[in-house]
Amino acid sequence: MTKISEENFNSSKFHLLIANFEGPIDLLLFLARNQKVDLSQISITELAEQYINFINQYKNIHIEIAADYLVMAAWLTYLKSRLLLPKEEKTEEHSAEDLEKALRYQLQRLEKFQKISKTLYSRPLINRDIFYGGSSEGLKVKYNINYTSNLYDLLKSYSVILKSKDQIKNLTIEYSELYSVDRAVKRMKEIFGSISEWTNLLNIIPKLIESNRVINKSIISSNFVASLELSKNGFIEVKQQETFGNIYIRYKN
Amino acid sequence: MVNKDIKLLEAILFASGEPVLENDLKEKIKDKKNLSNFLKELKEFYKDRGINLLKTGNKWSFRTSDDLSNDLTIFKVQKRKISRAALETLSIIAYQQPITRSEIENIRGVQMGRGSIDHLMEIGWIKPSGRKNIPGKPTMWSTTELFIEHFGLNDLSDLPNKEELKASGFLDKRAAIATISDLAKNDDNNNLDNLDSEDNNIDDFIQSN
Amino acid sequence: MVNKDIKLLEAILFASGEPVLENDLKEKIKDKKNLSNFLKELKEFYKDRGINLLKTGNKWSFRTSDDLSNDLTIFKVQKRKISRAALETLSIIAYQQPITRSEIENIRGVQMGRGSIDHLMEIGWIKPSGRKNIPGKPTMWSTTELFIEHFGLNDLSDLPNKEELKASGFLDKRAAIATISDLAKNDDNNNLDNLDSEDNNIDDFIQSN
Repeated sequence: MTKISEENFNSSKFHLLIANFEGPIDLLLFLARNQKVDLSQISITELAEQYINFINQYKNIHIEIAADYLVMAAWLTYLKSRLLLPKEEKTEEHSAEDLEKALRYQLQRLEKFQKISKTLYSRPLINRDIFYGGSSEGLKVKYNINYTSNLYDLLKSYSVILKSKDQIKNLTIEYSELYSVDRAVKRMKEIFGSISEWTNLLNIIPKLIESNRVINKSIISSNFVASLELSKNGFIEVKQQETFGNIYIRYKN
Repeated sequence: MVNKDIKLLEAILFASGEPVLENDLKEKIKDKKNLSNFLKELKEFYKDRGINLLKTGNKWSFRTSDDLSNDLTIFKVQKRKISRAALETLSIIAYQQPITRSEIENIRGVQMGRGSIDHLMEIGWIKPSGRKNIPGKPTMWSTTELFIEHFGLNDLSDLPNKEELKASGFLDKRAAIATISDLAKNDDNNNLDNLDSEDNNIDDFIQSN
Repeated sequence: MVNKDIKLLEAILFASGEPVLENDLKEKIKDKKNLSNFLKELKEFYKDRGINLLKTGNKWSFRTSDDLSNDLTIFKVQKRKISRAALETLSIIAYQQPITRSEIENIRGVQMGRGSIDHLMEIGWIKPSGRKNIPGKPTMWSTTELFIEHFGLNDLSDLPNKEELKASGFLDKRAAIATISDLAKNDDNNNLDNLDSEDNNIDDFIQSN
């Protein structure tokens, strides 16, 4: 997770990417910790408010936001309104207080496990903090072959088989948006007649697409290759006066 | 003079270079019924040394001492770092095993990122163990011997803060709302019928399916 | 309390598993001018133990004591993975048993030499189990108890099914080759967040709160 100190939380909150959170509960927990109150005392209405604000403002900056975060925002809005309304009569459903309790429990439980996972991982670990060693030099050693292929290998291997079967069933060849040399040659032949004067190659290639550099590169390079191809066949002439200078072509009579 | 069996144990444990089954040690020595005394003695002897004798699961091994870890980084095997998601998943499995995937999701409040389970299996820390007897018979996951060994635990009851966690009531695999309904039921013991209704209504929201 | 430098020397000599240059040892400790005293002390300490400290040339190492070498044969395991072909064959047998050789070939899409099946039988992971009632009466193959044991399963039904493999990340479609067309597609939004949450590493996480 990104390092965020308490002070710069406000200024930096929109630079936080949702991708840093492991789901809505994790984000809620982060916001809750920021309230610096014991989780068992935390105000769920206030927390809901914070979460909803966060999501709304984030939404304005990045339109793409995972559905679960939005669903949680909607649910919190609903919970907040139920908590604020006068106490309802007993219905079949869970009361707003139950839902509040459940959410609080969920937060506390996740927090426990996040702490535990840190404790666990900070234990001295083999090959990171502590090491096996020893040497059997000077002793008689008999080797037994032990096949170490494990369940992971087995499952991975079976998955590869399943996957390759799936792929054969749905083999689709994608249409490439890149500009091909063939296409450039064909197009250039069509406009031959109009290039009787020396003309900058860049002026006769198709219009570049503003946003896509990869496709643009393919347009330029394919047209360049096409011009070489056509000059080799004696249809056009190509010249360049200096290194990296403009490339000119004209129709050869 | 040091007892010959003790010397043998020392040599075997040293030369094996990895944990040795207690039973295999027993086979090598003469005074078999004293094995655990010998091991206890050895453990004590190496307690404050640069290498320590440790029991993990049913195996014994010499390993370098914890408090030297900063000075031994030369031996560190560079491994891919483990993600936060995988680590949370691991600790949930460790404390709540055996546990199904959707129970893990109950606790983490999010669908499992692809990669956690298979990554943990690849390291060799978890394994499938049995299926839960509910519709769909989902696989349950447990930790392995290798997990115990790598984390230097005697056994699973040796997990840090396990008792405390249990006492606090957070070792519960159900969706949060299900735990609340239980409390509510204890309060005013009505509708005893659907004690295990962990599905339906609010979970759909909380779990972000 | 044992001197920290002595502990460190002990751990390094142990973890290295082979003789270490005296100069390399010197580099690692604080109180460098006392190195030879420390080594002398260690040598004395281990004199009558199952492992002894030895100097050969200008290198130091722990070795198992000479007087044990006669009665001691250590069994070490040589770790080996089975071939990819054998593993594929095994996984098909595990999931689809009992199954004939030609059915396995159909699934794998290649003809098999005798090798894989023989090898798997030799290890003891598969066994013939009956014959299929079709012309030629081919042998059918199944997995053994030893297979279940080796792969840490309780039961064959522990093997995750296709859906579970998918959910656990095994069937992830990682593009084998990112094509130029893929690059072109991604180029449109190349400056948006390319943070992959699975890659967040835990060390950051540990520091973060």
